[in-house]
Amino acid sequence: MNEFLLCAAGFILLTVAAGLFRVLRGPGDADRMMAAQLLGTGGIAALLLIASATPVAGVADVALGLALLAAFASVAFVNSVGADDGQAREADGK
Amino acid sequence: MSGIESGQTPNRARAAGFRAALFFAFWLAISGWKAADLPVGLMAAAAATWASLALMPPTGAQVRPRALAALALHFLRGSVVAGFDVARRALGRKLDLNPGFVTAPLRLPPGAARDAFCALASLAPGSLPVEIDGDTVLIHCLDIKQPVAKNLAAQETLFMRTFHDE
Amino acid sequence: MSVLQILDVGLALLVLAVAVWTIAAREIFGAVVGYVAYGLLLSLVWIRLFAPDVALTEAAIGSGVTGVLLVTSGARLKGAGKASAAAKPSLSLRLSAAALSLLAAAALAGVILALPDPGPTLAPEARQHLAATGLGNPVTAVLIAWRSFDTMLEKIVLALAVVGVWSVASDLYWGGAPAPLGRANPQGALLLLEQTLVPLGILVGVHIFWVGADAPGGAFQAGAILAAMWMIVMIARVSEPPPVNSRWLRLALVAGPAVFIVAGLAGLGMAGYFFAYPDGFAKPIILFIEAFMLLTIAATLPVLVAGPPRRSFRP
Amino acid sequence: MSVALDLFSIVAIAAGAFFFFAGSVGLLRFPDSLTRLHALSKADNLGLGLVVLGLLPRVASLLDALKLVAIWALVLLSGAASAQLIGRALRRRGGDE
Repeated sequence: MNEFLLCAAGFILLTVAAGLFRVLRGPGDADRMMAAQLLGTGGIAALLLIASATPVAGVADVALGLALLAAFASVAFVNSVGADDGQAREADGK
Repeated sequence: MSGIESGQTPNRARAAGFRAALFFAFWLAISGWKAADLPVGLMAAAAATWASLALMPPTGAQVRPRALAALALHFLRGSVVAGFDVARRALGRKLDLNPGFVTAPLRLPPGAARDAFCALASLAPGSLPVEIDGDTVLIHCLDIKQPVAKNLAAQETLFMRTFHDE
Repeated sequence: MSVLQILDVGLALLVLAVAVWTIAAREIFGAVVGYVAYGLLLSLVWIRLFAPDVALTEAAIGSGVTGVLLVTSGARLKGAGKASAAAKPSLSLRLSAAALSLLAAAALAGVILALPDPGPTLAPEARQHLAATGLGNPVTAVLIAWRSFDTMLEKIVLALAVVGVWSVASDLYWGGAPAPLGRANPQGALLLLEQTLVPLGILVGVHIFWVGADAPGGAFQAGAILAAMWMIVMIARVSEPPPVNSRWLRLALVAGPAVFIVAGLAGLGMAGYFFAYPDGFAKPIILFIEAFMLLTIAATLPVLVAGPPRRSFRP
Repeated sequence: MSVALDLFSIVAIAAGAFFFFAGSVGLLRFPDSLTRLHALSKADNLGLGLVVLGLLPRVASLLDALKLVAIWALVLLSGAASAQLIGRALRRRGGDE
């Protein structure tokens, strides 16, 4: 059973790594962001699977932290693109 | 938002109690129920309740538990269908896509409830709300031949039945 | 090779590939996303190395504070990128930089290959004396009991970093507030995220702080999570970065190191030397110090992200 | 009983892995950013949900099970919100990709 869990973790990592190919290709920054998001979800899945096969204390808390912060990079991305619309730059001292 | 001004205190107290109970339950789920940890859990739940009340003032909306269960079931089923839908389109020999935008009216007033509904709608098959303009929502669809607007209206009815004002 | 070994080798190769990509990427934003992905994979690696404390730090810092910092700066640099791209360094400069990097890498490889096997370790000793601290997590014991001086100095470094960032401010704005983190009119999805994540994040943060005494976790990881929660409130424009001369902010920034120093001095008075914890009181004192460190870390990291003051004190 | 539970775990986790695969294929094959966003937000949330479902019979206590479900719920919330955020950012730039 443990072998199966590890294989599943490896397979999921492999597929999301293939998705990371989007990071290389883009074409847009949004696509790159999506690849990071995909890796986040897949990474949590792989983490839980590995932890179930090779018990380490506290893995659930690591996964909890990752899940809690999963949207942060996307939030920062959306917040910063088109910041030159003028609204966020109001106080840039210009 | 409506309903805050009238009878604020009892509403607020009830909302605070309800949320504190929810947050304490979440604490128990992530931290366990050892007696020595409970005071810390209560303090954490109090802090979370304070933050929640500050960030999302209570509106006096009520939750119907049975309707909530129905809503949860509906969206779980929806997200399974959505997953299969994407898998079928992605793995087919020829990409079966007919993407486009659809606008749909929203009956929910602006506010937390509407935001939550849009988040749920983004899990539904083939639809992704991208922009809210006044009382209409712009939805990106994988297949514009699907009755996306009709489904959305049905989901909204379900949602409004679950969270209703007094 | 067993399945586990194949997985480990694959993970290591993946981390290396992402690292190479991050360095070689021509697009700033590609490199930033590569680095975020790299951090995520690293926390998987730390779990495989049975170091959940480090994995938790990597997860909390990497996807929270550094993620936001890098993505934001990446987008800003991209906006300003055209001008800097023209000033490409000369060939000789680039060659010498490459030679220096190669030298550093070779030196590191040499040191690692020359390490004795098994490596020198104090781990058994740490485990043996763990009971004296009343703690269950040896990492926390090392950080706050046995190497407390180092940990205190680290927190002072954090305070110095804030001083460094603030000192970039122009005189005109001194005492004022940094620029808002977010854009005006945040959209519904961001508000929803902020309204639901922040209370849950407080619960997770307190939990990770509290279990840190006996299990993986602790003040730094919890502080990083709470810092991320404060940041998302500021990105949603529900609150603004406080002015740098706010008394509360400054108290929060120095509380951790100050309490640490006071505890050290108290040890000098009560048990004979600096940072000695009286018998039987080690655990409560350590938790007391950690609580203030949590506050300081949660306040410091967002202040570093917000940057120097850009708005005058009284507009 | 344990064989049945193992079988359940295997089926659920394999299904979860399948949806991760489908999501990645969608991310690589779909023609424009907004449709790729659908592939991302729908397939991998379901994939993680199925992996969590498959791991539930293997946990030591009810507590650990609740924690796994909490992790999935947080990912679901983050995924739904960031899909909308990225979707609007793409729309705002006029779907130039």
